[in-house]
Amino acid sequence: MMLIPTTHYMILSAILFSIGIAGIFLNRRNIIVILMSIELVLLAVNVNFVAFSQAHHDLKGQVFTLFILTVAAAEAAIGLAILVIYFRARGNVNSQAAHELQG
Amino acid sequence: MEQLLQSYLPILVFLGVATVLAGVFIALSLLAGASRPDAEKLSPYECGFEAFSDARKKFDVRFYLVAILFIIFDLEVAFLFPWAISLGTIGEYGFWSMMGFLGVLTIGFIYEWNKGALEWE
Amino acid sequence: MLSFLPPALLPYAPILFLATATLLLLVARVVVKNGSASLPMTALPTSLIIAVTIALVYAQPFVNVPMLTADAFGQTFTLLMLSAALCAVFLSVAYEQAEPTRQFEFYILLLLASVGMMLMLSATDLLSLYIGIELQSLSLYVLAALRRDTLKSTEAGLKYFVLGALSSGLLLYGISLVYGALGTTDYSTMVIASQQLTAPSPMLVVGIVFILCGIAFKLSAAPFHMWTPDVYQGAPTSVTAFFAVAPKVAAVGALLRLLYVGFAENADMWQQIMIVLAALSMLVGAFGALRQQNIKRLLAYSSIGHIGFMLMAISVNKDAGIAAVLFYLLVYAVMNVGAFGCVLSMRKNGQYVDSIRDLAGVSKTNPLFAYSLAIFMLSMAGIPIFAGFLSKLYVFQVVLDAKLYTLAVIGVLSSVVAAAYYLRVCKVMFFDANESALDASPCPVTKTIVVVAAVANTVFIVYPAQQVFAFCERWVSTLQ
Amino acid sequence: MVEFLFYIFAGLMVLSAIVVVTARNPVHSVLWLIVAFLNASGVFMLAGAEFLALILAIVYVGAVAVLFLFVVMMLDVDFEQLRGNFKKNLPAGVALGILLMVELVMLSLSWRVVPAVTTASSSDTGVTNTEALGRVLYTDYIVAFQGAGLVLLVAMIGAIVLTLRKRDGVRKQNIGVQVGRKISETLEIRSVKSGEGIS
Repeated sequence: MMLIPTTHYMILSAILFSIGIAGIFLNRRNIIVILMSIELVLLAVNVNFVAFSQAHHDLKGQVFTLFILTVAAAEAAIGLAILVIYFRARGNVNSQAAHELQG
Repeated sequence: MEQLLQSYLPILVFLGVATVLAGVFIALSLLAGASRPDAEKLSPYECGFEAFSDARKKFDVRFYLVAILFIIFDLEVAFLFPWAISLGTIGEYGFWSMMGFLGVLTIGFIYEWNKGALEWE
Repeated sequence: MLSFLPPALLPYAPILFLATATLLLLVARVVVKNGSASLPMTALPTSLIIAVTIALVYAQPFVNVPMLTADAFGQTFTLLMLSAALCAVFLSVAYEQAEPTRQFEFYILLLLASVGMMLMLSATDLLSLYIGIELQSLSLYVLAALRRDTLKSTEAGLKYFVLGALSSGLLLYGISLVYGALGTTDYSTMVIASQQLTAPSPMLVVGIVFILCGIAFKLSAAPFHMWTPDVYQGAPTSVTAFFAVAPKVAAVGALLRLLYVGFAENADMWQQIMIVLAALSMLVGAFGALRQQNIKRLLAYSSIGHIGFMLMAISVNKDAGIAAVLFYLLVYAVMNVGAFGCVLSMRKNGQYVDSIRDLAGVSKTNPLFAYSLAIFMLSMAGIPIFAGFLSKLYVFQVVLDAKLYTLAVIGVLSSVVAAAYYLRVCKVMFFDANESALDASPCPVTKTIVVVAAVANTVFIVYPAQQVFAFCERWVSTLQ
Repeated sequence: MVEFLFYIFAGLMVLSAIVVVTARNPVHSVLWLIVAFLNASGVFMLAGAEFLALILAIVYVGAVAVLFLFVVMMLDVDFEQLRGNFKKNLPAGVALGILLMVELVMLSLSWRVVPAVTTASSSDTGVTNTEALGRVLYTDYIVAFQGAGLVLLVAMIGAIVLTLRKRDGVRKQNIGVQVGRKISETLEIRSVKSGEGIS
């Protein structure tokens, strides 16, 4: 059973990355979906790292992915904390309405 | 590589069977059952009354804080797994590096406890 | 001098000390429950910790370690960044007395952000660079949203978070492509791998582009600057004072080491991008603030402009460029700390005001404040007798040596246009009719910082300029 | 066989990612996000990163997706109003996505293994993936490891500073005091003469 060539993983990661970036630009209004699209972008990055770690036969990619998981989870926690207090101060979660700081 | 995948094959089979079974049950009930929906039948049943309020209640932010702290300590545990297995080879140096990591998070725990984040008014 | 430390810990001495001291301060402040303790009680130990760290960094021998390095280049930037953080702590004491928030976590997060920045500045591996950037950014997201009840602060925090998370996504995608192309993320091995590259690898180019986009965001360089004005205005002023200087120093230092050591071999790939970033930043910095009414947004656009000048010096890709950037950064730090000292003393009957109209005719009522702010504005504009002029002069000298004429023309044009809004502030202060006086600046610390910065800006041209520039050149030669 | 599995996981992952981005109701997008994460752990397994696949399942699906669900349930938001101009910028978004995808996919096709930059640890030395990771993680990457510890600490402090609200004047039950009370503190025996009450 031969291994899966790295290009397959890279194509998968490229597709996921573009979906994530497009997702951020698609629903600029709904911040929760923006945070989920950022998680998708990080997932695409993790797929890339694991694929290259297999290609180069070294663990550096997998170690990097483990740290990306940690930091991304901490980032999601803080992002949602800020979202909750923004919602409490604002009344709803739509980023188009965030025009308090303008001019 | 293959040995690794062989050992995980049962899980895959289990997942496959589970999803297939679930799919079959849903499909059967959709196809066989008679379904003539109308507004009255679809509305949530609240002992005959009109539905008083939206089903989604806003719940307290403290549930949310507990979920965040769960993530952080979940990640801490995730770092403990490889450490526990490889302690033999990484020896003293690895031991003290994990003690440093645990120290940082214990200080976070002390902070959290004294700030009252764990209490439930 | 630090011989008492076990040799294994020696290279990490400053970062280790700063981290452990912050943790002890955190435990002390939370366990010792004296509700009445006002904030300066935390500001004092914080500034003490930063001062000791500065001493440690100064005394540290230069040594290399797998993921970090301690060399003269990193040491200079770390000293500059830590002193900027120290000034931010002093400035925040005045802010705290005026609007007490009882949140001592401000200082803890500020210290943890400094640990992240020290990690960034001494990282010689993309992994430790990434962890440093994330540690610094997470603390800054929380600091921006610290005033959780006011809508402006939460909105600033949210905008900064969303764009920051997106930019670290881009940075990571770049790092993964570079790792794929070269097989390693350590700077020195990357140089060897890129020498061995037979055919030019498009993946490496795209990877470098994405990494530069990620770091350009942290620097608030042009195409990624949208968050800067909103966050500068929304975040509490003491946080903005910290935002304006320390993270910029760290990001410029990390970018310099990444480009001049990590991607030394593939300069042709990143030089074009840096030129575009520099030109865009300078133009946005110049034209963005022409009709600006809010002093903090004006300072935000001016910092984008200054970053443009620094990127211009970096894109030259010669050692003289680094010396010019280091000198520019030094002057930028002094100007901005002074400017934010003035913004922090702009109070009218107990309320903080930040619109330029409030400065009308201030020269008659608070002359000291008016003259020092005028000095900072003129120095930022680059008017000859002030330090700002010298830093721009050195940058232009380096750029012209490297024959980047179009960039130099854009630079001159943008600094002329930028001078317009700097001079408008001076005009409002000196020639407009005066409605209401500003309160006298309550806190002596802010006053001293502002005066020292103003004096430094003016006297700079007379004596130390040559020595400081020579000093920069000597330090820079050690960047291996 | 492995190839077939990869296509299933990758296909499901891309499909669920598309639904996450275009779902009408955020609760649906969270659930599809969980499906995407599970398939991602399948893909990681095929790439040999066994420990990471399981950690992804535990940490991401177990905690992060739950946190998203909490937030989506907590902020009771009317979703129609939120998707106001979704249709308006749909073509632009899709065009951007496809352009980025085509460019990156072409890029991936041009990938060749770089002349081997030999690095010390290689993954298949007969030791399990987790053990191999453990050997490297705590000693060679100690700087990043402690940095990750500090990142978690900042996340904890940030979450508490931002969301904790203290309602003062709330009487809390102190189990220690309740259990520690002696009978003399609670019971008071008074002799009462007949006909008189207790003052």
